[in-house]
Amino acid sequence: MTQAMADAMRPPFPAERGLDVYNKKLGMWIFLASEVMFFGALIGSYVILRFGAAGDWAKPGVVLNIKITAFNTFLLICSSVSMVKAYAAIQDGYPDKLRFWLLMTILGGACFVGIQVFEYIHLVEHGFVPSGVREGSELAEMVAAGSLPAATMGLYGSTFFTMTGFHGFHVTCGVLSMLYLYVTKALPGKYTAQDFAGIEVVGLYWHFVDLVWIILFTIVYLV
Amino acid sequence: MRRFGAVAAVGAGLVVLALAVARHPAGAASDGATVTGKVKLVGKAPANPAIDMGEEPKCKGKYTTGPVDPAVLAKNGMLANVFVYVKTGLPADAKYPAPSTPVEIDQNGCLYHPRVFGIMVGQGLSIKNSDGVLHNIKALGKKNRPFNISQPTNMVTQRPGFTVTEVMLPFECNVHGWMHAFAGVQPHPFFATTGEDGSFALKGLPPGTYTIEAWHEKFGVQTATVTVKAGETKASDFTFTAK
Amino acid sequence: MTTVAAASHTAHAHHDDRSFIKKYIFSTDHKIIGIQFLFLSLFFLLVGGFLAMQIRWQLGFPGKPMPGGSLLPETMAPGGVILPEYYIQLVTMHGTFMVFFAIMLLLVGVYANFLIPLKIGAHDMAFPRINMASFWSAFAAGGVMLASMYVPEGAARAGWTMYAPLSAREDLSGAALGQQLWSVSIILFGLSSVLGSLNYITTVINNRAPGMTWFRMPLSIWALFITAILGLLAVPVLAGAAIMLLFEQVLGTHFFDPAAGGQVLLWQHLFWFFGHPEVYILILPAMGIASDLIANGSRKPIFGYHSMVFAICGIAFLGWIVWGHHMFVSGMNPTLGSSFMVSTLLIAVPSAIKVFNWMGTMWRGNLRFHVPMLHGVGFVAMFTIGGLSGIFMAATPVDMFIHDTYFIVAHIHYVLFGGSLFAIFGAIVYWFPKMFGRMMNEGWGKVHFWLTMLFYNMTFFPMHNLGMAGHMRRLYDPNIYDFLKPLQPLNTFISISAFLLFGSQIIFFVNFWWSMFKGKKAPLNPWEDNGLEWTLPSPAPHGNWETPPTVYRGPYEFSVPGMSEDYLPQTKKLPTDREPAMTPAHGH
Amino acid sequence: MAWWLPAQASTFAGSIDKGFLAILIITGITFVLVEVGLIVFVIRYRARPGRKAHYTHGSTPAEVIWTAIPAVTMVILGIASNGLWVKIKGRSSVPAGAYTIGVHAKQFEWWFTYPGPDGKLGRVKQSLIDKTSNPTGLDPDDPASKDDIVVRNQLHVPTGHPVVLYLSAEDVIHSFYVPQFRVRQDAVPGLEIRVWFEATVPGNYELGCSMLCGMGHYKMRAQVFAHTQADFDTWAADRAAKAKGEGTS
Repeated sequence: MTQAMADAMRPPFPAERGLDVYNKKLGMWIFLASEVMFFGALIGSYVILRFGAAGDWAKPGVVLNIKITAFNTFLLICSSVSMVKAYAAIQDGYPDKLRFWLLMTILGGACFVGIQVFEYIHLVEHGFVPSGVREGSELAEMVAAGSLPAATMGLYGSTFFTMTGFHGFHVTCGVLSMLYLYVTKALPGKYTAQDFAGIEVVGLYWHFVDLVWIILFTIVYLV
Repeated sequence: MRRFGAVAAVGAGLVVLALAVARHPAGAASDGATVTGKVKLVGKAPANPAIDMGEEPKCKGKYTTGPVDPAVLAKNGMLANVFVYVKTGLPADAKYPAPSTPVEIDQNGCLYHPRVFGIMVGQGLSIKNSDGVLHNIKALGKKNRPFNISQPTNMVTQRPGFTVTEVMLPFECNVHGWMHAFAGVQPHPFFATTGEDGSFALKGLPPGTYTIEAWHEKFGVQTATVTVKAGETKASDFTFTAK
Repeated sequence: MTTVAAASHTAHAHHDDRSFIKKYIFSTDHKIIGIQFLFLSLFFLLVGGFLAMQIRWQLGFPGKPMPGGSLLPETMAPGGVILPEYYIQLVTMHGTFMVFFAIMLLLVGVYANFLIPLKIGAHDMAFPRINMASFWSAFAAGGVMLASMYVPEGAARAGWTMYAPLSAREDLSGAALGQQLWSVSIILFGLSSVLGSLNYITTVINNRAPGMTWFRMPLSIWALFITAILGLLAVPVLAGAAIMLLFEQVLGTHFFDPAAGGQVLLWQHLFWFFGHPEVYILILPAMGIASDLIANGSRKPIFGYHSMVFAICGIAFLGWIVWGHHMFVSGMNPTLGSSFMVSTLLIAVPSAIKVFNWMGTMWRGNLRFHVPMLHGVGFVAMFTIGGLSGIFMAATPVDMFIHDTYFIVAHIHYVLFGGSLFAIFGAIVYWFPKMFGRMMNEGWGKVHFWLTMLFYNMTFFPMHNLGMAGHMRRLYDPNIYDFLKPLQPLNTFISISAFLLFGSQIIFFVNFWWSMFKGKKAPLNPWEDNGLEWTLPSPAPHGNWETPPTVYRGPYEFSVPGMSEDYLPQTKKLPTDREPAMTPAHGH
Repeated sequence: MAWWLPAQASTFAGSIDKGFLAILIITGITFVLVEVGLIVFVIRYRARPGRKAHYTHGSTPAEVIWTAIPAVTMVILGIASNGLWVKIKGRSSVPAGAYTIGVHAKQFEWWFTYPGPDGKLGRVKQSLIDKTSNPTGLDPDDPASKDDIVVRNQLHVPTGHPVVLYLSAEDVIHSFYVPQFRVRQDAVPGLEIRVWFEATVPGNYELGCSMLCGMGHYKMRAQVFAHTQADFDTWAADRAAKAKGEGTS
């Protein structure tokens, strides 16, 4: 970020030199700090509950389908890459390339949410619910057979749905805001090489959401 | 707003009741059949646990001998506090209006009186505290919405009662952990609780074949099938076995 | 809607051509949003006070029918006698309303919004629309919280700290919907708070007027800035905890359910990890505001400006590592208790710096006792008591005895009422002219101050004695205990004082409303202060400055030798002042 | 002196009160210093015509002094308090040979389990709790539980002998509080927390719940009887005999 660009995206008002970051971007960084605390609370609780629990935790891959989620993770990482591409495109002044890559990002995010909804439906059908295991379901039989630990399934359900649910909510918000920018700004060609604040700011958010997912995928699905 | 709602509900209830009474003249009840019977207990009744009311002098003072938890009341082989009710057999479309007088339950000497009682769906419940010490009344409905209220002193609380059939709906007091009561919530008036002599009577039944169930808090349930004609009185006894 | 349309026509007549709705309802002007927050939080202050009066009635006259209590439904107070379940709702909602919706909104809702752009010379917040969203989500949160008192089983009833599992399980608390609405409201409140905080932080960092360097900012802005950082980082933790609690209540999750492996203390750790920074959110802005008021009233530069700034930062930093002092007897590892004790005791150091520096500011001053100054000095006097009583609870062995007694009730009220609320009253009077263009009545302001000071001490000081005698908190009727029976006269005395205290506040509210319409027209700079806001007309116009002000010095240059007046505005250019370096304006 | 600290009736009550008084003296001095200072300043430096305030931005030596004094005081206070804290609450603070009592808190009752003649508390399981027949969930399969005595809302302790309580909670958080013993400890569901004290003065005291536990919180009171060792032994033997009599009849 050059000085000239930072100035270009500042409010039209002379001011004491602050952080040389324009307001929207600074605001997004600050917002992300609060998001770190929010996810930190959820993830921290998960760690405390899981490692403080008396019994074993369900083995990875028994309840959750790792393959499909791994694909989903790949999809989200790809959408982060396409976001970078979109950002680079408008920085170099190619609005048509921006439109293409932004659309790719939106599609990637939307697919991620779709697959997650599909996953939830599938899990609930098998008896995995926020309160643990539904009575009389397929998973309840596995618990009875001893292939799943009865003592911690309640916590497993609680933490899994809370963390992934709120992540999914964040992805949905990201997709909707990108869609909004796509329709109102990118399509009419309002972004230029001098002014692309919206893309940069939403890109920051998108990379953050992606990063959170990589952490969640690791600690919830793989460990 | 809620007060208005309650008034409206009571008003509507009265109107429905008036209509119902008008449609079923008093004579109709005399055609009704009656099922009576006695509930016996075979075997040695378990001793009722003693209650240490030492910390509640106001309650303890009401007893001359050491208070006990009257879970099993059996005299001469007859079992009291058994809830007997028509489980099935009533016409599916029959509607029975709830009486306008509420069921009264009293907390006296840190015990519930009555301990086992029936209440109709929609019938009011009047809860009395005669002890002057704090009681809380926790109704642990599974099908009905549970409630948990308190009475810090001598007072009467009116509750709207229950909305669906439930046998049995337990009541408890958490301040005095020994206090228990059980309500049988029924959509019809054909239920009774056995008295000290173990007898019950279900009156005013329309002719038909009924499954009658008897419930006791310690000994579980017994069922019997009875067919009655109009105006007939039939006996159906139950026997519980103490293990 | 016709009135709105009519109003919008008249608005068109002025040069400010925003419609009535845009100007006063869905306004993006930080000053209007501040005023909206002011009305909202004063309303909740009244509600909270009203609930407190009912608590005091039950404690002062246990089991007696409350005057007017028969208006309450049977489920709360049959025949006007408060029921135990209603009593614990009162306790819970009094705390919730006062902490979240009265004091916190009054400080970070009203004064952060109103003062930050005015005092740093910005034309508005960095994100005016986000600012508006912050107000309306706080409004929704308050509405939900208020509504929760009118649902069938009544409001939440697990104390404002909402300890699980009592808060999580309806069969144990006796309330379902009320508890859930509490969680929903707090989540909305968290959203509002984060939106507000990110706005304040961005604005302070990037939108300061030319020459308004970091160390020329008034202490009120420093305090609000640090508070915003605390709020930004602490409130999301509360929101996360409230979400977990809501899921526990609605979806049957097991976070706090030991039977399924959950941990009861998890809630306390999350809550107090938020809760302790929250305590400083509630006091730091009051400290900042009091600094402004005292410097102005003393006609002297603030004593030790830099150490005041560092003390604010120090308190804020320490605030993150002391949350365990709420949990000394909770079953937490006692070794952790030792470390939390040390960090807690250390907070006394920056607090002492602040108190002594305020006294240093007054030393050899030329004290003008206008109403804001009275409240500023009252703040110092009362905050001192609150701060000192905190030391008792910081020392773990003593805390074991006085924890969860009326001693802590006395402590929190000395900090939040004696501290924060006194500063807030002062702030309301002080910036009233900039808000409404009129002055509040001086005489009645003084009457209000002295009556409040008297009845406030009569109400809360004896609570220390209650606590020392072992009077537990949140008891519906302490006379159950033989050792508390002799305290009944003291409880009755406290209750009567509390009623008088509440009555004295009516003076303030009447003065407030009366002055808004009938008060004396305010001049530009009624308090002869140096701040940038006093260069604007009263009330300050939309957009604040036509051309941005240039700042040449700090805000506390009072009684500068050689000057004819005893104040020197920040914008006044002396021949020796150099123009500041700045980021140039960018064309529209 | 109902408005002051309650009577001291445990070994560490005196030390805690000393800590309290020490803090009271420290804070009292500060309090007087600040409040008197404020009053003097308010009177002495009130605005008068023709006066002008002294122009100063502060004084580093003064600030160093009033930073250093509280810092040193607080550190000393912390060190002194911590010694007492470790003695009362530390992990290994429970004296050897302390008499064991189980405390089970539930909405809104206290249940006390005394070990009986064998001196051992039986195992308890939350799942075995039955409100009328087994309120604390004693496991009948554990031989140590056979002679245990379970009493509602009455805590009997010997004086002159340390007592260790095993606190458990059935439903919500409760808090064990006997003001005269200066002892308080939360009982938390899912945790078993030890707390000890040694009563010194025989007499009747009250135990209260000091953590909001629901609508009956205020009524969650139990009596505490501190007996001399001889009286306590008599009481325990008496209860044990009574329990045995009930068991065989």
